Amino acid sequence: MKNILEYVGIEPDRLHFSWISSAEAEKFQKTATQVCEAVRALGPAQHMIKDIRKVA
Amino acid sequence: MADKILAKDKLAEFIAALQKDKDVFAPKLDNDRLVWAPLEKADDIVWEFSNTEMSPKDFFFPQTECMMHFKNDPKAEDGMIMQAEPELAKERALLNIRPCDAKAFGVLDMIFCQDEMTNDVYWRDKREKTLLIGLACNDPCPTCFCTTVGCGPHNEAGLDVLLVDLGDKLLARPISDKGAKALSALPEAAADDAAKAAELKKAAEDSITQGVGTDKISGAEVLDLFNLPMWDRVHESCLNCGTCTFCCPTCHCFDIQDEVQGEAGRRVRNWDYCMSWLFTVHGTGHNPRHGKKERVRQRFMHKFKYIPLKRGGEIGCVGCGRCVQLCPVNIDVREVVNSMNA
Amino acid sequence: MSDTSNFQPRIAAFLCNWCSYGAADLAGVSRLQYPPLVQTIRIPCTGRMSPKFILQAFRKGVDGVWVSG
Amino acid sequence: MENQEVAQKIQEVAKKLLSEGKVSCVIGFEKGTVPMRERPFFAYTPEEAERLTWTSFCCNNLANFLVRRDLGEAGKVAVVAQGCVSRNIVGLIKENQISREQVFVIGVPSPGMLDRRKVQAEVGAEKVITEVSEDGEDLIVKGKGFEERVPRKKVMRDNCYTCVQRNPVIVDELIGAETEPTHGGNIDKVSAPWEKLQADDRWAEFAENYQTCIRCYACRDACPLCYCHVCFVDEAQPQWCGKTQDESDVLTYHVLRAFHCAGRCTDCGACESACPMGIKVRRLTSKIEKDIREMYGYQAGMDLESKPPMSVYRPDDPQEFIK
Repeated sequence: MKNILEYVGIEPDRLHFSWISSAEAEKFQKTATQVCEAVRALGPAQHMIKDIRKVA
Repeated sequence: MADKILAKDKLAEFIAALQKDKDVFAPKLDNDRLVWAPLEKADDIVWEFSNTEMSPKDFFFPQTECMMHFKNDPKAEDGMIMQAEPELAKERALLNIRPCDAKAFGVLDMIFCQDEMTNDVYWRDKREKTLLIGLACNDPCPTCFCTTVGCGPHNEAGLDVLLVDLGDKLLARPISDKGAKALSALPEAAADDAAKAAELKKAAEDSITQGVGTDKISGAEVLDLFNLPMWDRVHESCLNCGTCTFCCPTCHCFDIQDEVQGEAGRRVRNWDYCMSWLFTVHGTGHNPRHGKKERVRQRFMHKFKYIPLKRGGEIGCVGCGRCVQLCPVNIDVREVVNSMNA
Repeated sequence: MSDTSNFQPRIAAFLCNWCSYGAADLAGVSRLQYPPLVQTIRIPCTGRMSPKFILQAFRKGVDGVWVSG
Repeated sequence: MENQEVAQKIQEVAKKLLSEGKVSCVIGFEKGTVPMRERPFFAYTPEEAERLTWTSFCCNNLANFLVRRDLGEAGKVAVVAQGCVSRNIVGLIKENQISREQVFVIGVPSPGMLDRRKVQAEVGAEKVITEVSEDGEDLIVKGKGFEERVPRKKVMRDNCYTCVQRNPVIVDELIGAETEPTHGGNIDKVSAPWEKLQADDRWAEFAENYQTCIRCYACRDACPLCYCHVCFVDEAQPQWCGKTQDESDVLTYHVLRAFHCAGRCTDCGACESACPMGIKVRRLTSKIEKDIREMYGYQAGMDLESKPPMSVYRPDDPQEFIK
């Protein structure tokens, strides 16, 4: 899925996958921060959004 | 109303006059595909063409059309109240529309605007504000069969003006008052121009050799046609895609959807097609047209039996041949109708 | 892209009930701080995840999607 | 073997199968009513089998009709299959949609099917073609006031040019001799120009490619993989994909349909041939084919034994994308 979205022009850093066990609270905190930073760096999403206000 | 003459070197003036208060559209070649596009100047007009790939019905009945909008908030004072969409702001003219497509609008007028109760404001608004300037077909395609379904390459029904290409000039025949007004500045045609146009008409009509027979269909009982054994075979190769309905100038079914996003809400209608399983499925899960056979039968029965039955004999097909050309499995409407008529 | 310093992205996080959702819970109990931009959707198992969910999230206007098992 | 000879042989085999009662129906092609439009045909009797033909314009995937009809009632069915169609039959067997015993495969090495749009472009978009016949490596295209010879190579379908398996992979009766397996094209090159672009440009190209889509779903309905009883675009609760012509709705459909074909697509090109608007549908599916091949070393439908990568877990599956 990541490959195909990247192929059509959605930045790969918008989609993240991870494995975290229920005991790994710290890894969760770390990953959550990383994901947020990665998406923040990309700026707002532009594509694939259905905005009926714009087309209406 | 007398025929007029429009010399091709006077076209620029004619188009400019139209453009004063109208948006003008005409068929245009785009990457080997003939599509409808805004016309900027007379030199861009294509004169030699069979017909556009898709029918121009989306000028009046867009594939997706917003019908009304509302504020999606039941508590707000103006919430959940439908607000009308603005009407078409500027008049339009469709130049070089083929007679078959214009006739199709006439058929759809009968369906969209039947009486006070059945009066589609979206369709009517756009129809009233559009001038149809037709271009007669002098060289019909092998897939055309208009002459056998009550239409023809020089058919005038539905048009405001019919143009006939006479080489360096066009015979312009006013058909409606609106059309006469648009042609008022032009000189009258000589008798031999009209005679030449009549000759071209005869030649074009004669060149259509393949067609459909509908004489027996009109006399037959609905149920007898409905139960014909031929339906068991016709549908076999059908994919149940929407190609035939979407390219068809007279197919007019739609599906209404409400869409919301936060506070914004709108009601849209989209083209729908009777070939689809979803078209008839009920909320219970029951589907009265559950198989391919039922769906394929519906399309042909609708055009060639139900519409004529309800609309005074008018056939719901204009013989443009688009479905013959585009069907991915080449289900040929001419073959199907002829076996219905057998 | 425009000014990214003030940009607060919206992120849909699909978390497995038994793994990451538990981790998120534990992070909360342990008072570990993480950005408030992540909007958690609990799914019964990562096996419930479907590409439809990802596309739907993007269609509804999120800026990022995070799937965690 | 020339196509006319193949057609003759197909008729012979079909007649024999039908008259001996070995199959109830033979699915093949018959001549269409328009040039370059051979169409699927279902022969139930030896007489009907005489209508079967074989040309370079047999562009539908007949495996499609195996899964869309109730084979339980029909008994055994014979189907004319070149490389890609036989691979799709294998795929359907692997996905438990049909059983091997229900199908009699009349295998035909593919001559490489031709693209009617390319032929039209070759003689000129405005010209009306009334007759097309084949003469060895050339096509003879006739219309009002013109006759042209067009080399087959020039007008081959894109997917046939990049084909890697022209010979059928399962066969009950082979017609003609096996040919070279490939046509020399490289499928990886289809997606290559896009892969080089930046994200925004890719999106722009992607949106432009599907801009003319009218959502008739011919690509889905022509595809032997798309046999779901209810397609995700037809689901209403929740509605995954809106019904409008909005860019996001159209593209959601195409992305997700392509993704559903991951590891299953045999690049038969039926979607592209079916599309009434001539959209290059393979721009998405070929990329997925390439990714699956590179990540899992798998090509769909090549044999009955190997497991489809999207439905099994192996410890060595690529997982670099997971943190």
